[in-house]
Amino acid sequence: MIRYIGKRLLWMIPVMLGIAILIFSIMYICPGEPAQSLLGPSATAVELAAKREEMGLNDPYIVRLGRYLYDTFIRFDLGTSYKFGTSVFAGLMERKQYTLVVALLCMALQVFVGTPLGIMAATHHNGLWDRVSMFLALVGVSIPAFWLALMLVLIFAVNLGWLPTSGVANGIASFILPCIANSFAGIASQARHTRSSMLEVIRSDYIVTAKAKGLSSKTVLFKHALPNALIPIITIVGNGMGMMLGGTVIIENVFAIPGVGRYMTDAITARDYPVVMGGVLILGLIFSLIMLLVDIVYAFVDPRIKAQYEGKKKAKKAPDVGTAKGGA
Amino acid sequence: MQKAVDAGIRNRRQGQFGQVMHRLRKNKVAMIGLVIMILLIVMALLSPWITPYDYAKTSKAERYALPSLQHLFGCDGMGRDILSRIMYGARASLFLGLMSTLAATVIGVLLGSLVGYYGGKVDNIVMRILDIIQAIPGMLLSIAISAALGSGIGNTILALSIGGVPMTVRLLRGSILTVRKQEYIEAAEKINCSKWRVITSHILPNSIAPVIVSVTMGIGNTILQAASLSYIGLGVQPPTPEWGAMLSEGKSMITKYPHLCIFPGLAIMIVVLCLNMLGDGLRDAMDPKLKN
Amino acid sequence: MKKFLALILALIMVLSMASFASAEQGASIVVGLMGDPGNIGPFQGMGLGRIGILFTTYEMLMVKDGDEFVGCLMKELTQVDDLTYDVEIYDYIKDQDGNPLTANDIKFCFDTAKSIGNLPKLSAVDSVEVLSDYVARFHFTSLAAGDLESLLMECPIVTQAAYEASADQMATDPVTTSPYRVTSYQTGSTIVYEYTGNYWQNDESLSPSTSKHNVDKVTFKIIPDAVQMTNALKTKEIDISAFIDSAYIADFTAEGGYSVTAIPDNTSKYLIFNTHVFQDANLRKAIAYGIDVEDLILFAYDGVALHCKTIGNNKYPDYVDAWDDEEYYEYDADQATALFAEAGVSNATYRLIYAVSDQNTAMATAMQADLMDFGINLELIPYDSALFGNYKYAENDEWDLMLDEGGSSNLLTNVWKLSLDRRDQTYGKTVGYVVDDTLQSLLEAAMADNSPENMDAFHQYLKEQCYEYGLLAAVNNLAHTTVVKEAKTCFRGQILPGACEY
Amino acid sequence: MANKEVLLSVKNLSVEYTSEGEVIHAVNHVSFDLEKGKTIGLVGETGAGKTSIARAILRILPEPPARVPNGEIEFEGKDLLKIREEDMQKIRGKEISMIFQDPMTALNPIMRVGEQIAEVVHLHEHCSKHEATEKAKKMLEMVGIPGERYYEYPHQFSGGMKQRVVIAMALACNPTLLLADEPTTALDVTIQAQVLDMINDLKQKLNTSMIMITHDLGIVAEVCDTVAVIYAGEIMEYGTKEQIFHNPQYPYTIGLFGSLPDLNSDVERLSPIDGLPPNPADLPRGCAFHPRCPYATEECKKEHIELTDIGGGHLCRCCRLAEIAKEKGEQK
Repeated sequence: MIRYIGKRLLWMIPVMLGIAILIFSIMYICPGEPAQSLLGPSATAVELAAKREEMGLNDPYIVRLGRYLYDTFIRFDLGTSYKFGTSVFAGLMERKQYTLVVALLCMALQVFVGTPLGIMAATHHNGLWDRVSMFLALVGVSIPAFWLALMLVLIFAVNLGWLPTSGVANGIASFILPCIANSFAGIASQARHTRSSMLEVIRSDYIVTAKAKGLSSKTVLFKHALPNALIPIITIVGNGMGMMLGGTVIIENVFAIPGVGRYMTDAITARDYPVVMGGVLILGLIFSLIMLLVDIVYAFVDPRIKAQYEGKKKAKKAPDVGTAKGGA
Repeated sequence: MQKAVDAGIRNRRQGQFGQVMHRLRKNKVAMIGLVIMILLIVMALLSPWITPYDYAKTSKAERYALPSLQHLFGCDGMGRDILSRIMYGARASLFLGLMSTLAATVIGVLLGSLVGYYGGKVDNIVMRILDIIQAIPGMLLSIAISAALGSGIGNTILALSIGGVPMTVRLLRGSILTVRKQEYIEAAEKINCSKWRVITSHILPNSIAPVIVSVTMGIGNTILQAASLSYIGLGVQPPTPEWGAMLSEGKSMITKYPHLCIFPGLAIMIVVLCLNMLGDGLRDAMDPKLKN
Repeated sequence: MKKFLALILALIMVLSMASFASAEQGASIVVGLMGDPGNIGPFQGMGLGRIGILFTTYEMLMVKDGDEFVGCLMKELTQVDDLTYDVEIYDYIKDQDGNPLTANDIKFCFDTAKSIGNLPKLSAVDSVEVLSDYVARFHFTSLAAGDLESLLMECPIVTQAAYEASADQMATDPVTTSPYRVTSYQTGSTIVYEYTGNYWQNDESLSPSTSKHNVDKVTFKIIPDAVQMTNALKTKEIDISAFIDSAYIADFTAEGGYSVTAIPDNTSKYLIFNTHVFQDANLRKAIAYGIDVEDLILFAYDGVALHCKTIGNNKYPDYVDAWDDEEYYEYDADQATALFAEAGVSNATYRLIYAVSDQNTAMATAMQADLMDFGINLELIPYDSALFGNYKYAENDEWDLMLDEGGSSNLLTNVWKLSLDRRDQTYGKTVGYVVDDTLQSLLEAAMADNSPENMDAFHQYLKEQCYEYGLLAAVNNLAHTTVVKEAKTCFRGQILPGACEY
Repeated sequence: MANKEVLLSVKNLSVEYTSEGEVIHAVNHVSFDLEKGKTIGLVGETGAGKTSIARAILRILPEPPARVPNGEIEFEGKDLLKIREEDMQKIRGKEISMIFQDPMTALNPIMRVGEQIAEVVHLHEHCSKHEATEKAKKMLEMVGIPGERYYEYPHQFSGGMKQRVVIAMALACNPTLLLADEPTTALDVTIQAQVLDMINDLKQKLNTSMIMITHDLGIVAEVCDTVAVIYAGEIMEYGTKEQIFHNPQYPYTIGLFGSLPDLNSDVERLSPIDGLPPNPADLPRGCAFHPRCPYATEECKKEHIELTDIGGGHLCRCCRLAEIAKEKGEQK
């Protein structure tokens, strides 16, 4: 297993190189003027051209790619943001804690509310509870995040005044509404996936065997059924975490949370190349690490996958001899 | 006596796909979903003739008119009838939503089964490429596509579906990994079925379920994403109505005139609901153990 | 499950009560900002977020107070010749760390700003020479009307010692001569200023409104979402904001405790014709007559905007008031039909490109609806601002009509210059690809001396040729609670927290 | 036959499944008794309802589709259909345990084999985890699997090995009643013999009584004491092994034996029973076998026929026994 993880970590290098080259090429062919957003709307074309020259944006593709790769992978310098003037890495670090808080809270809500909902829906298949929770899940998925966010603000902040409307100044209170709004879709998809994979598992023979052993229905559910249904659920949670760490722009915009999502999106609209490229690289790294973690958890949960990771030689198939002493 | 026998024979003749369809037709909920979907598609196709008003006709008098008898869903900020815009908008939203979800699913399933079936080298290479693609923010990918390939429906669908592919592949790969080493798969291989047959008739039916769920859930935000594409030269240009665009237009008036957002939101929800009902039905039909 | 939910709700109640209890003490004000200033160092560009905090953070040599230009750090301005001026500053200016401000610092600021290049106007400053401790001589490359004041207002002034001492070029903690000092900077969220107590200028009469300090503490809260800005004002999390959506204005005037004032926005919107496509002036006029600006104002700004009579609004000193009662292509269906017939155009399709925003989309859609009556089909192509810049600043045939906007902080000629001055475009034509020597010479004359005659000459010629058609100027709605008696804003329409009465 | 004390008494048990609107009568009014230490064989074609009887006894029928409309299952003074779920859980795996037919899917694929055995021991024997592990290792040895393989996973075992694990699991808490649902069907003949020997040994050692469900008459001969022939969810003939093997009365039983290849008679073709088992959704009136019964007459089709004792506890549900005996007499 360690060998597998080692191999995967080595694979990170080509992945990071791939991301760097891909994102650079995208920003290269991507139309739009970083100079424009820097100098403001009342800049004239002549001034813009001078600024482009000064930012070295007119050099040929290969020169700029070489310079960029050298800066990033040799000197580990992601450059400074055109708009903010601060280094990209510092910009991301300043904003990461807000995105992290939202991401972790939402993932917790997704797992600890979504999964039980899914299990209950599966165990009462086609029962009332199944219909109700599945309808809620569908509503959760199709409601646009900003709509839910603004409705929550209207009720809890403006009318009831319990919670702040936006900003991050009020400690945990300012993260309650954003997390509920942001996690609604996550809970919905978690519940749906859990229900679907639990339904698959509940009808298999080893569940009948478990029941026949006299285990209580709770033990059968949580010790035998759920572990077998985990694989798709792990994929959803892993992927969700990866996305969340990239920040959720809509929630960060509506609740004025200075997170990574807004930082990146503003950078894309303003064509702030260093921030976009640096941010994508770091988020790409985090994403690949999470995907590696997901694969490891796969192996941890399901020995058959672990066997496939370790390749053919180690996991031997028992020869069908088994004669041994044969009976008493 | 005879009835059971005939059922048995007929089933055997239809083969696996026929049986799945046969069971699917029996599932009432799935059929309701299918019927509504067909109704929506028909409404979208006929919309130019059956919409009560011209979707682009603005009128100063009826700005933000609340839902009334003349305007069932009320009017938007430009005095245009929301009901007609939803009916006409269904063309763009449904087409874009369904086509890109379909494209993402087909590519995802193909790639996912290859990755799941072969494992080892293929698995590693494809998954790493997916890691790379998934690191790029969706908006940037769309801008790059619009810049490199130009605008047009084909590129819009490409931009919308690229986002969905990695997720489908990961889900499929996950569940194939558990099924891959099952005895019945090895048995199928031992009687040297073609690789394609092993994948389609043995591996996929037992591992497709999570993909169906994720795809049917994903259509909702695919439609929403289509709106953000119109700013970068892809997707539908104003004033052609499109549900996602209607929602973002109504966003600033959400507290004063909520009906601008409610009805497009409901429309999207109905589409997601139907697809999920169909998806559930399909998944149950694929699982022979499911008799009820 | 029910026990679990009850627990959560109780937790929320307790938490939120605690956090609201600690209200701020002392006279303080919370200002809502739409744009994120980002780097608040002295020599960054003029983005939306920065101009919101500019005068609270920095002081300039001169500043425009109301309608006239007054000195701030500058005590005396003496002209040496057409392109050389001597600027004398007060000899007792100290910044917040106590560093004295001398002519050297003035030279340092202008040289640094020019080298960073984010303040393009400064290219007109050739060099700055230090004559004595408190007198600096400015040599200019060219000085059109109004340029002198706008250049002396353009560059924020800090001491060289403080600038070099700062680790991040004052990106987050500027040391300036302003009465306010940044005490807390939370990226993208809140910036808090507090009055330092030892402002250098104690003679009230000499300090302009931008340097007043009537309040002890100013908190800028960045709220990018328009609806949330309204909500924040409703829950009194912010006391004042200049970015209230016109649709919600009614909510504030009706309820007691709020007052609203409309502030004309610098930028105005205008329609540019691609003269490769629209060679015939009649066709351009037909389209101008065919568009009803009242529709645009109603649909895009809920009826709250100024109908322009030229390219730019009527707030500028060099605006000729006579134009207000002149006819300027007001909506006239018959005239438009006649002109379309004359131009021999019955049903044609034109591509209208514009930078995407709710207002622009609404305006474009309204124009489309109006022109549809004349058989003209307008194809709307929205682009995000960076992409739009691509098509605006290059000679291409990707567009036929362009909805553009432009503004200037001081003079109407500067607004005209943006899209009509051939020298400013790399391809030597106006944005609408016009090559018209009369237009250019009239513009240069007006820029050199913006007397009413010159201005009117250019305006009438432009109106006659209809190369571009001024539409409307938006209005920012400033709303505030009773914490503020009377709100003051700078010439860019941004709130001056220090200058408000409390 | 010393202690004729009855361990299990099934009275008038019926089981129905509802699927797609149709009601399927899998088990119809089955009654039989089982003495302590004895083994009863339930014989019949697939789909005759044998498995449903066993699952009904252990009450592990999947509730929504399945339903037990009537019947009593007396076990050690309690009616298993009426007692509370908690009490039933104490019985499952301890008093009554079950061996399943398909070893491939009977084990939890992601749990170590030994742990799956230790789990039932730990649950019922109230001993420490360590003791349970030891007991599980001992059980593995008993079924011929080396103890070290405790920590391996099901996918590392062959079919036969898995079935041994299932058996070890079933016998871990030495149950008083063992329900074996075609334990050897999925195995090849050599392994089958070993498994049967093992079951017989354990029966002798632990004096376990058993219900052996099979369609393989060879197994019945080797293992069972009494035999019940099941057809269309009903017991058609019941008796001791000797009575059934030497003197089959019910035409279907005769047919079953007829379809057995008999080494010492040189019959080229087997004589299978023609036709297919009836559709449980609409069972034929009267004797369920009459559509396929060579001796069927109008009388068999009229009304339901009761089980009649034709001597020494040998029951049979046929109204034309005399005529059949006569015709059979002429053929010999």
